[in-house]
This record gives sequence, structure tokens and C-alpha cells, in this order.
Amino acid sequence: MVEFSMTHAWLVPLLPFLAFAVIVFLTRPWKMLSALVSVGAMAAGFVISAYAAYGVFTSHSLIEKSLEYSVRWFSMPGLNIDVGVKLDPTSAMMLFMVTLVASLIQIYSIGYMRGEKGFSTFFAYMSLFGASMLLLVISSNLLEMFVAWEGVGLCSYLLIGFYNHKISAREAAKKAFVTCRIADFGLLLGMLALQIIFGTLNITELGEKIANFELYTNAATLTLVAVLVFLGPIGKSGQFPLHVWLPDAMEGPTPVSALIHAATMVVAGVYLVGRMLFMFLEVPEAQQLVAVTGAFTALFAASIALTQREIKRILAYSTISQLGYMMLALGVGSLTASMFHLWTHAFFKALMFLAAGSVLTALHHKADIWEMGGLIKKMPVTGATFAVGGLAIAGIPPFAGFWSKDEILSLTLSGGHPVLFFMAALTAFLTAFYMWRLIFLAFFGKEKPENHPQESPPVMTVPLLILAFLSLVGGLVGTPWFPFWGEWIRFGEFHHAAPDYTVMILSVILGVIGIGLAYKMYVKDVSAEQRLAERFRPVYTLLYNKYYIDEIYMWFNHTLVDGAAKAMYLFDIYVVDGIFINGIGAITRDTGSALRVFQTGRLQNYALVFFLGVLAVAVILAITGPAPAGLVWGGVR
Amino acid sequence: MINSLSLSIGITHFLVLSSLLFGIGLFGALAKRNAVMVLICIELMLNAVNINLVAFNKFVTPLAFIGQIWAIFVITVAAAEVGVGLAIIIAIYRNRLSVELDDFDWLKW
Amino acid sequence: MDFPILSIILLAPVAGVIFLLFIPKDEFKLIKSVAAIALGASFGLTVYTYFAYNQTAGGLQFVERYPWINDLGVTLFLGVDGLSLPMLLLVTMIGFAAVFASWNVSERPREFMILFMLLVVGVMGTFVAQDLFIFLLFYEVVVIPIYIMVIIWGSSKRVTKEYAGMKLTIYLLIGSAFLLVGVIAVFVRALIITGVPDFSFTGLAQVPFPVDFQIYMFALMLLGFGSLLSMWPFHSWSPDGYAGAPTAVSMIHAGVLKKIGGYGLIRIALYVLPAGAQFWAPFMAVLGVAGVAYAAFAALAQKDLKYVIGYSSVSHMGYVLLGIASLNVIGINGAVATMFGHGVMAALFFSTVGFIYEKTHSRWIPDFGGLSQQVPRLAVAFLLAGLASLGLPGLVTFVPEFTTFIGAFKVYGGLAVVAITGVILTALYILRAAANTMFGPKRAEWDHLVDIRGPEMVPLVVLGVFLVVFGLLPSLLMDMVNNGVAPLVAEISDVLQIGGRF
Amino acid sequence: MSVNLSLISLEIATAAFGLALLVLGLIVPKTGRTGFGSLTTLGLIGLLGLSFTLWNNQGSLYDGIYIVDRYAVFFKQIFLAAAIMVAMGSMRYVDEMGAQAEYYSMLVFATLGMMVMASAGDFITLYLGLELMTIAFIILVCYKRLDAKSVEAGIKYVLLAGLSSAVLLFGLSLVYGLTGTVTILKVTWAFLTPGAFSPALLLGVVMLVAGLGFKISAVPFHMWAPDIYEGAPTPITAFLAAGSKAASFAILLRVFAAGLAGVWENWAMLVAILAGVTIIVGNLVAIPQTNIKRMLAYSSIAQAGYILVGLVTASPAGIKAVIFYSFLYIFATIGAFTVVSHFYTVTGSDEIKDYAGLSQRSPLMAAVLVVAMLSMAGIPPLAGFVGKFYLFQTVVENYLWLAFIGLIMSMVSVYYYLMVSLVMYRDQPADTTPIAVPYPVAVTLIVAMVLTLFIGIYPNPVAKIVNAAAMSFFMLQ
Repeated sequence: MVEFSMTHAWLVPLLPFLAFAVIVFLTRPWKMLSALVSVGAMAAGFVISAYAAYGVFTSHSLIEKSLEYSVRWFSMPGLNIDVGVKLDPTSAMMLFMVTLVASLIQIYSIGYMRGEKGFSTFFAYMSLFGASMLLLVISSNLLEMFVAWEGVGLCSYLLIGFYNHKISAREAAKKAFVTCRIADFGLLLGMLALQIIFGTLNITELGEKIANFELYTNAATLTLVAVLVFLGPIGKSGQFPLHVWLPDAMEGPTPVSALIHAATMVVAGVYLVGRMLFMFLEVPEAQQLVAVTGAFTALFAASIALTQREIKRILAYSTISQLGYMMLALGVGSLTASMFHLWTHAFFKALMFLAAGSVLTALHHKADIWEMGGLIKKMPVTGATFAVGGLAIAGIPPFAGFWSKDEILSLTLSGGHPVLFFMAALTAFLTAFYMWRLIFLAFFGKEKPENHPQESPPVMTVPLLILAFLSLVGGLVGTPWFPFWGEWIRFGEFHHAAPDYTVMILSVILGVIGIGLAYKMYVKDVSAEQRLAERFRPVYTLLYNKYYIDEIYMWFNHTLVDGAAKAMYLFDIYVVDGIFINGIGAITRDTGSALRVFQTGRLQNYALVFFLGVLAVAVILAITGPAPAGLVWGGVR
Repeated sequence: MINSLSLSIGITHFLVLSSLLFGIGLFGALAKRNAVMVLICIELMLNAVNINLVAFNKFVTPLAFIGQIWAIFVITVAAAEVGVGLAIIIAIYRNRLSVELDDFDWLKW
Repeated sequence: MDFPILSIILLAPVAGVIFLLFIPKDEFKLIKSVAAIALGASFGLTVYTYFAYNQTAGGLQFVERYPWINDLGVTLFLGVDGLSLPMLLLVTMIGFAAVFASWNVSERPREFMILFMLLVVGVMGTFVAQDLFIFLLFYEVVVIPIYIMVIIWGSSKRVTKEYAGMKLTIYLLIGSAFLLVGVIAVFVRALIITGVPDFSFTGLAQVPFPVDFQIYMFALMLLGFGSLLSMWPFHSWSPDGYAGAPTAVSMIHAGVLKKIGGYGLIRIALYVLPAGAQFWAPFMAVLGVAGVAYAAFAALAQKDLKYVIGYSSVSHMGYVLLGIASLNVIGINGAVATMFGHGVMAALFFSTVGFIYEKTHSRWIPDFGGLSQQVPRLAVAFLLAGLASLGLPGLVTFVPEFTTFIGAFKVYGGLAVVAITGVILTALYILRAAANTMFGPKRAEWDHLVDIRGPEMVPLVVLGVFLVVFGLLPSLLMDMVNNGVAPLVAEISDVLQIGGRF
Repeated sequence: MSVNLSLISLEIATAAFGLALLVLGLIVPKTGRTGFGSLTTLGLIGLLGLSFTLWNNQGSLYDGIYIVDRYAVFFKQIFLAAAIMVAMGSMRYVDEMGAQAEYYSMLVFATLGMMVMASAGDFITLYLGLELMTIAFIILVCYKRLDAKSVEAGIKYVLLAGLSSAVLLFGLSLVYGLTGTVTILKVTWAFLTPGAFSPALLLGVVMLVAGLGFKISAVPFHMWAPDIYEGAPTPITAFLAAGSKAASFAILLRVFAAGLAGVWENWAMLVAILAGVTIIVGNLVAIPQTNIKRMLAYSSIAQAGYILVGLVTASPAGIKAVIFYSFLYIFATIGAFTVVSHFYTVTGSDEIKDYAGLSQRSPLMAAVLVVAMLSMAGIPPLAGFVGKFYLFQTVVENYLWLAFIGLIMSMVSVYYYLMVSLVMYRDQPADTTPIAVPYPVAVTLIVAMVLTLFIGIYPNPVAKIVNAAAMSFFMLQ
């Protein structure tokens, strides 16, 4: 079975895809059946990937040399594209994690989406979403990855716009797609360049060739290429400045948000950079860019999250900020750390979103945390699990988040980036603060009479509990004392860093202070925030309005793009068409009418013209014709 | 043979005469407004041709009677043409009560 | 090939036409069924041909050759290779689908179907003809049926259908006039050089034309074929034309007819006059890129669905031109494949818009919103076509565009980048159109709409299948195309290296 | 010398037939006069059959005065074919006019004139043929002597034709005088003798050009054509446009391609310019026309320009192109005009706007009209395309600009042709009563359409024959 799973890993994406097809074409009328098909496919995928992961994590050879098999997709002289599977600890881990989280989320959705219109369609999309993500994870070729990449984008478009009768949802979906498209433009260029320079898009081959890229190109070019490729992740993983679509993605049903934010879409970018890490390590500038972008995004998003009021929006910004961490880790050259954080983050973020989802269902989609309060009493499981997530993200040991975040911090410091380290540390503090601000406001404090919350059914709470458990223990695979993780998932040599207690303690302290401050401000005296807001009004509004970045983009889009469009169109109508085409036509017609006037109907005018014609001919002949001299000497000889 | 022309004066006279006749006819055909007059002017032009033909025959091909024969043909044809022409003029007079060419401009543009 | 399959593919619709002449003109169902059967037969046979084509052998296959006009060296020379087969498949597919897209034509359906089938025959002929003269015969057959169809069954919005039809016709004819001059001159020069009249592509390609002559003639052909390919700035017939034309005509026209331009550029201009191509390639590239960006922006400003598609097709043809201009196997492969992909996509798009217009009598985007709730299947078709149009991976348009980009990027670098921005703009206007038409709060005035069903589904199914299958398995398309393009390019490229065939 | 009368048997028979018709017209009582149309048709068909016997019986009479080669014979067949179609097409039309015997006999005599022109080997024969044709036409043009337009056309034609033939004659006489011969082929040698070329001779040839240019209605000698075409009875217009033009081209080729062969390059540019101007003016002025006969008149002027293109290089290819084009041209022209004439007999109108909805009232007529017009425009797969191809093939090497003018203008011409199609196909008819097409007219139309299509799609057989004709043309020298 292990053998089978490893050699048939392509089944993992294929099954959900088939589920999608089956639901769309066959089982759409029967809701539960569709749901079961979808969940079943994902679960089966989980089983396979579990076995595969087991297989991978027991054979050391795969760390250096991944297991690959592929088939020809299309080819022509000078362009060969094979699609296939690239199985190594990283992808195995991703397979395992994605299938696991996705299955849980889908199970949860059965409860969450009950009675929704388009229930089956929802599950079809979810399956397609999962399929694309899994394909992305296992692909051995950049183009294949790009296909999955866009597939993910498409599904996010469909799912964010699931309630597309709402203007907001429709716009959010469009925004998500277009933003990612802009990023993909860079990625596409990067891929074209890679194909043209190195003649292949197979990741492994690229790795070998880029290892000594001087044979093919110079460092400057490669840097440019790397930056272009990095554009893609900036968009997909919601890094600054293309993060704008991510918060709006809230418009989709909550499980979708969970899936997008935790397991699938947004980590795709991180994963891609991780896959191409060998390239970034070759060109320090690009690597630097990654690190800086990551750190800045982390801080930036966290600062916005401080003032938001919608529960899911806060979570969204926290996601952006966590993704910043992962990018930072990659930027400082550690695949291990970023993947580790990706892994832990998947659990606690999925947990928090699902919990938020159950809150929203309980409160009939009232999202403002200031209108909640004391929910813990009515919704113990949800509250508790959410709190677990909160502890995890705040980096309180032994919760999962602590280990991964700590590793990133220590690496940043040891990697010699004090500034970045400072930003990351500050972010850690802010994270703890805003996350617990949310928790305190929503679950503690006094209850609001107008709310009549109720605990969600088991189908929703069980996944919560599982995820809570994972967020509790998920980090133990990579503690400094038991570096199982780092031994397997790494790029380059494995070196076991001694535990850095100062950083560890610092991060814990920051987390605790954050929580404490939140407790003081939002449980002790609730008016504290208003007072602060009064004092720092400009800052507050700036943060509350997300630095006005959306507005800037809107302006750009409406003024410049649409303006240009209008200009071109008018040019087309009035110049290309109006002047040239119609002009020529008019000239022709008018000439006709003008010449027509000569036809007076007077017989003798005709005769006159006739003789003028004779003269004309004579003249023409005299010019072009034979022996003009003859005219000079004239007369008859 | 052609060079022998230049020696003789006669041909030139004939040619000048015919050309004048032709010119007169042409002028009339363009200037006269009366259909009959125009018809007659055309006859003048044809006669100019006849003079040419006969003269050339005399001076260029004295041995063959090409010119004369041709001239006779021309006269015959001209007669036929005039016959038809007059008939038409009568017809159009019947139906427009005019033989002024300027009146006949129903067909134009 | 003893069994004249190509002739039969060509003659099936003709038989249909003859049959229709004897059907009373009010037997609506029967008339449409006959058309469907005739075109379906061609379609089926073409699919068979497509897969029966022996790729390992390559070259022209299913050849039929009969002497035609001896003193001009014209032979009725039919045959298909990797270049023409995809196009032929495209014509028959779209022709078949278009019959169903115009299933509800109730005004003079018999004339409609007769003209339409003539149109299809003409287009098919251009792709199977391997003789320049025969190619020309078919090339202009199509003009008049199109005109008559536009003026009878067309629709007037921004411009009257009369204007649109006349513009379409005259524009293309003037273009073809230049083309004709070029063709005649090439033929005569070839006759002078070789002494034997030969009109077959292969024959002409063997003639060593002087370089400056090639340059001059290529310009003429570029003008002719370019205006058919709606090459910027000779594109302005296309949006108006499509807007004015009835659905079926828009489908065929945007789907395949304008591809004859690209096909001709490769099959004739490039193949016969390589030196000219080499000279003009940069200009072509610039025009192509200009077309992409310009038309994409123009499309962004449109409020009429058909205009959006019209401009988008102009913009896509820019890619084709760019690919051809790259003069390498990859680029030209991309160009040809892009023509195929865009064909399927545009046809689906036009049929969808056609249905929308038929049901709502409006194409004005602000009139719509939330249609996906009233006519979900139409919404699916619309979205499918739209996503294909923005080159979504997994649909038939992606791999071709990617290939084109590689080919062009190799040669033109920065210029190509400008063209690739088209990817973003396309997404922008397509999604905008989709959002404002299909999504958002639904409107009461469209509650009465009935979704497409029965025969109306055929275009969606047929075209959709090709859209997805050829997208997921691009080798089905690319191998065939490469099979046709690679040898051609190999030939001209070694000509260019040794500078002329001597 | 022995005179092989079998060579002119065709002409003799035609003349006899014409006279017979005339006599019959006198003796047959007024009541029984409706059979003339069919009689004429049959007779002409018989003559056509007779003409085939001459295909392999060539030679010239009276040392080159009268030439019977395949070139001439083929042209005669063209005339006969045209005459047959006109005769058939005009049956209904003529019934309105009464006194048919003269009409048909004049038709035959006009044909005879054309035949003589085609065979003319010297200026005198040329002149006789020309005048015979012209006078017959004059009579036919104003045959509707009660219709003001017809008579006006008649008087315009008689006077202008008289003028033109006077000019032609003067030119001929000069040429005769300065070369000392009237036999066309001998004229060539005179031209070749050094120093023989004088301005007077030049003037002579110029007048020759003018005279013949008048007959083919080449700009600037075209002014008469629109009026006459509009005024004349429509079948006669057809015959004028098709037959008279073809005959004039036949003689034009003889005089210029054969007669001036030696010094041709001096004339090529002139002809090229004439052709270009004719094409442009004809097509442009046709655009604003509202009367279909007038529109077709202008378009036939343009057609003359196209045929002139073949004359630019008087090469075998050029001759072939001219013959080929004049052959297919008669079918297009007569097809179109027959539709017009029948439409007139039914509705009494020649205005384009009255053609509204013709496609529904009579699909056949509409189809024929469209096919004929598009063939004139040279749209594949119609005969006109092949014809134009042959024509322009001869000039692309040295006169590329002419090819541009010709082809672009022919696409412009599509514009006004399509305007007619627009009216016929889009508009709903004012009165929807179907137009019944009588048997002979229908035959004419179908023959015209089928041949136009057939020649367009499979020109090979015609091309073969035309080749033979063109070859024989050059065998003489």
C-alpha cells in the first residue's frame, strides 16, 4: 500500500477532480450524496497521502533526491513540457496537511452550508479547489504548477463569489482574480525567461542548471528573473502591496475562507518560493527582497489588524501577517522554518476560521466583534477551541505556533538581520494583542441581550476539536530538542541549531504582554480603545482604513485604466473609422457624384468632349508615343 | 513612293481643302443647334474624307482604285445614314414638336 | 487515398443546399434538420480525418489532385496537413454548432441555411485547397453570402446593419484586391523564372524569387491577409461587422474566417516569400503588439457585449500576428494553435451572446445583472468562454498563448512583454463584463427568461468539450500543428540562411 | 485568284436570313406575327451550328481583305450567341412594341455587321461592317418610336455615331494616304519602314483610336453610352453592350495588335492610360446612379476599360485575355439586362428602388442579376474573376499600377452592385405578387447564370478554345 501510494500520488489530486466532475454532471440534484462524494474523495486522498507521507518519511534517500515520474504533456522542437509528480518530504508533508485540513473543512461545511442554495455546487467547487491545490503541491514542472496555480485562482474566484448575487461578493471575487492575475503576469514572464534561458521548466532540472547558472546567463538577469517569479507569490500569498484581495475574500462562505487562508491558496505562494528556493539562494538581492517583503508585510498587516472590527477581517489580516513570517523565513534561507510555520499555521488558522464560522452561524452573520461578548458561556466548545488557536498564534508554549514562530525569530537573528528581527518580534507582540482583543471582546466580557447564540452541531464542532488538538501538538514535531522536522524538510545541509533560549523567552514574554495588554484594555476598562483612538486619531483612522491602499488602487483603476480605454475607443471611432475608413468612402462617393455632373444630356457637349478626347489622346501620344521629333518637323513629307 | 509625294504640290492642296472642309463640318456639328444642320455638317465631314480618299488614290496608289471604291462606299453609307437620321428627326419632331438639340436632354446624369 | 474524403466533406453541405432548394420554405424544422445533418456529416468526417491523419508520416495526406486549368497550371489540389487540419476541424465544428445557435431563426430560414452552408463550404475550401488559384476561388466565395446574411438577419445597434455589412464586405474586398495583385504578380514572375505555370503552394515555394520582389509582394499579401486578420490598424471592420451580423455569421467569421488571414500568411506569404517575411517580420510584430494592447483597452470601454468580444478578438489576433512574426517553429506553432483556440472560444462566446440577445433583445451590459440566477446554463457558457478568452490554463487557449509568448519573447523580448500585458487587460474586461452581466442582484424584468435547452445546448456542449479536452490534453492539438509547421519553417529557415533558393 | 466562297458562307446565310425575315414581315398577315421571335432564335441557332463548320476551314479572301481565321470565327460565334440570347430574351418585350419582323431582321443585320467586322482585313471592309452594324443599331435604338426617351436616344446615337465614323474615316483615309495601303497587315510594314512615321500619320492613328474608342465607349469617348443605353429598348441595350462592344474589340485588336504590331510599344502606354481612366470613371460614376439601366451602362463602360487592359501588351496572352473576357462578358451583360427588361415589361419601371423584394417575387431573376453583376465585378467563383485574372496577368510585370487600379476599382464596383442586392434581398416588396418568368426568358437567364458559374469554376474548356483562336490570330504574320 505504501509503495502503491508513492507511485500513484497523482491519484490524490485526481480523485477530488473526479468528484468535481461527478457532482457537476451527475449528483447535483442530491445534496447529501454530492457532499459525501466530495468528502469521500478528499478523505481517500488523505489516506493515500498519509501512506505516501509514511513512505517518504521513512526513506532518507528522498531528502536529497526526490521521487519523480512524469508523462509528456505537449512538446515541440525546443519546448518540452512533461507533467508529473515530484515527491519529497516537503510535498509529502503538504499533501498530508492539505488533504487533512481540507477533509476536516469539508466535513465542517456539511453542517455550515446546510440548507444553503447551491449546496452541491459548493462542494463541487471545494473539490476542484482541493484538486488544484494538490496538483500544485505535487507538480514536478513549473508550467504544471502554473496550471494548478491558476486553477486555484479560478476556484477562489468561484468560491469568493459564491454569493454572487451580492455586489460585494461579486466585486471581491473579481478583485481576487485580477489582483492575482497581475501577479501571475510576473510569474509568467519569469517562467518564459527560465524556459528560454535554461530550456526547461522541470523543477529538478532547473535546480541542477541554476546551481551553475553562469553557463547560461549572468547574475543580473537571473536576479531579474527571480524577482519576476517572486511577483507571483506576492499576489497569491497576499504580500504587500498585492494583499488587497485577501481581506475581501471574506465575502465567501466561511469554510472557503478557512480553506483559502489556512491550507490552500495563500500558502501556494510560499510553497512556490520554497520550491524555487535554490534560485533565490543563488541571487542574494532577490533573497533580500523576499525577506524584506515578508517582514514588512507581517508588521504592516498586524498593524491594520489592530483596529478592525469584523471578526473575519481581523483573521484575514492575521493571515497576511503570518504569511509574512513564512516569506521572511524563506528570505533568510530556511525552507525548514517557513514550511514548519506553514504547517502549524494551517492548523490554528483553519481552527480559528471554522470557530469564527460557527460564531457567525450562531449570531446570524453578525460579524462585528463589538456586538458580541460572553459567547463562551453559550458556545463552550467554539470558545475554547478558538482560545487554543489564539494561544497558538500568540506563540505561547507548548502550542504549535510557538515552536515555528520561535524558529523563524531565532533564524532571523542568527542570520544577521537585526532590523528584520525587530520587526518580526514587534509583529509577534501585536499578533498576540489583536488576536486576544478579538477573543476577549467576542467570548468574554458581558453578554449582549440581543444575541441568542447556540453551540453548533457536532458535525461542526468535531472538526474544531480535532484541529484544536493539532494546534496543540502540531508543533512538537519540530522542537529544538527533537528536530525531526528540520532533519527531513530542508534545503541544503541539515544543521541542528542549539536552542536559543533568549529568543525563546523573549517571544514568550512578548506574547504574554500582548495578551495581558489586551486583557487590560478589553476586559478591565472597555473604553480604553476609544481613548487611545481619540488621542491618536490620525493614526487610528489610517490604520482603520488600511492605509487607504484600496482607495489608491481604485483611483488608479478608474482614472488611468478606464481613461486610457475610453481614449482608445474614441480614437478608434473617430480617427481610425471616422477619418480613414468613412472618409475614404465618402471621397469615393462624392467623386462619383461630381463626375456625374459632366453628363449634361446635351448632345453637343458630348461631341465636344469627344473632340477634346481626340486632342488629349494626340497629346498623350506626342508625349509617350513615337518620335516626338516628328512633331517638330511637322507636315507631310 | 511616299517621298515622291513631297515633290508634287497638288496633294497638299487637296489635303488642306479637305482639312478645311472637315474643320467647317466639325465646327457646324458642334455649334449648330438644329438637328438637321448638324446632320448636314456631318455630311460635310464625310465629304472631306471623300476628297482625301480620291486625292490619295490619285497621288499615292494611281494604279489601284482603292480610294475611289472606298469613296463610293462612303457616299452610299452616308446616304443611308442621312436617311435614317432624317427619319429619326421627323419622329422626334412628332413627339417633342422641336428639332432643337438643346431640348433633348431628358436622358442625363 | 482512393476514397475522396475531402471532396465529400466539401460536398456534403452543397448537397444539403441542393436538397433545401426543393423543400417548401415553411418547413422550418425540416430545413434546420437538413442543414444540421449536412454539416454534421462534414463535422464527423473531419473528426475522423483528424484522427486518421498519420502523424509519423506527416506531410500532405488524403490528397486529391485533378488537372483544372492547364494554361495557368492550376490543379484542383486538395489535401490536408498539420496546418490545415485543425482549421478544417474548426470550420466544421463551428459550422455544425452555428446551425443550432441559429435554431430559432424564424425569418426566411431556408435562405438563411442555404447561404450559411455556402459560407461554410467556402471557408472549408480555403483550408483544404493546396493550389493558390483554388484557394482564391474559395477565399472570396464567402463574401457575398455574408453580406446578404448581415443585411437580412443582422441587427442594428451603434451602426446600422447595412453600414456594418457594407463595411465588412468592401473592407475585406479591398484588402483582397491587394492580395490579388500580389498573387498574380507572384504567379507571373514564377512563370517567367521557371517557364512552367504552376499554381500549387509547393510549386511556387520552389521558385527562387529575387529578394526585393519578395519584399514588395509580401507587403501586398500582408495587407490583404492582415486586413482579414483584423491586423491593427486595419481592424475597424471587425467590431462593427460582428455587432451587425447574425449569430451564426459572427461565429463563423470570428471563429474561422479571419483565421484564413493567419493561415494565408503562413501557408502562402511566409512559405512562398520567406525573404519578404524576414524583412517585414519586425513590422508585423509591432502591429501585432499594438493590436493587442490597443484593442484590449478599447474592449475595456465597451458597453455592448458583441463589441467587447469583437475588440477582444482583434486583440487576440495580435497574438497570432506576433507569433507569426517570430518566424520560429515555437512562435508559429503558437500562432496556429492560438487561432484554433480562439476560434472555439469566440464561437462559444458569440453563440452565448446570440442567445442572450435573442431572449432579451439587448446586448447592452448595463441592462443586465444577475442573469446567472435566471439562465444558469447561459451563465456557464458565458463564463467558460470568458475564462478561455483570458487564457485560463486547462482550457484550449492557454497552451497556445504560452507557446506564442515563448516564441515571441525569444525574438522580440521587451516588445513581447507589452503583448503579454494583454493577459491582465483581458482578465479585466472579461471579468467586468461577466460580473455586470451574469452576477450581482437579479433583475425582475428578466425573470421570464427560459434557459437554453434542447438543441440550443448543442453549441455549448460541442464547443465546450473541445474547449476543455484540447485544453487538458494540449498534445492533441500541438502535435498536429507542429507536424504541419515544423517542416515548413525548417524549409524557409534554411532558405533564409543561404539567402534565397539558388 | 480563286475565291473560296465557303469561307463566307456564314455571312451569306446570315444576310439571306435577315432579308427573309424582312420579306416574311411583309407577307405574313398582322395577326400571325408573334412567331418571329422563335423563328429568329431557331435561325440564329442554325447559323451558330453552321459557324462550327468554319472552325477548321480557314483562309483569307481577296488577298487579305477578308480574313476567316479561328479568331474571327470564334468572335462570330460570340455575336451569334449574344444575338440568340437577345432574341429569346426580348420576345415578351417586343410583343408590346408590334412590328416585330423589322426588329428581328435588324437584329440579324446588326449581327451580320459584327461578323464582317470580325473578319475585316482592310479598312474598307472594316468601315462597311462598322456602318452596317451601326445603322442597324440606330434603327433598333429608337425602335419604340412613340417613346420619347427611345427616340431621343436614337437621335443622339445617329448624330454622335455619324461624327465618330466621320472622324474614324478621316483617320483611316490619312493612314491609307500615308502608307499607300488599306490592308491592315500591310500597314504594319509601312510603319516599320524607317522615317515613314509622320505627325499626319500619328493624327490618323489618333483618329482611328477615337473612332474605335467611341464604339467600345472608352473614356473620354464614352459620353453617348449612358444616354443611349438608358433610352434604347433594354434588349437592344444588352446587344449594344455585349455584341457591338465585342465586335469593336475584335476589329480594335486587328488594327492595333496586328496592324501596329511592329511599333506597338509606342502605343502601349496610351492604351494603358485609356484603360485606367475608363475603369476609374466608369466605376465611380456608376455609384450614384438610381436607374439600373444607367448604372449598368456605366459599369459596362468600366468593363470596356478592363478589356482594354488586355490590349496593353498585345501579346498572345493579352489577345487571349481579351477574347476570353468578351466571351464571358456577354453572358453577364445579357443576363443582367434580360432581368431588367423583363422586370420592365412586368412593372414598367427601371428604378433600382422598385427592385425591392425581388428575391421573394422571383428568386431566379434576383439570383441571375446578382450573379451577373458579381461576375462583372470579378468575384470568384464567377467567370469574371478568371477573365480578370487573364487580363491583369498580362500587365503586372510592367504596368503594376494598372493592376492596382483595376482590381481596387473592381472591388469598389462591388459597392454599387451590392446596393442593388441590398434592395432586392433585404427590403419587403411593395406588392408581393410573384413575377412569372416566361419560358424563353427563363432559358436565357438560366443559360447566362449557369455559363457564368461554369466558366468561373471550370474555365479549362473555354480557355482551350480561346487559346486556339488567339494562336490563329498570330499565325497570319
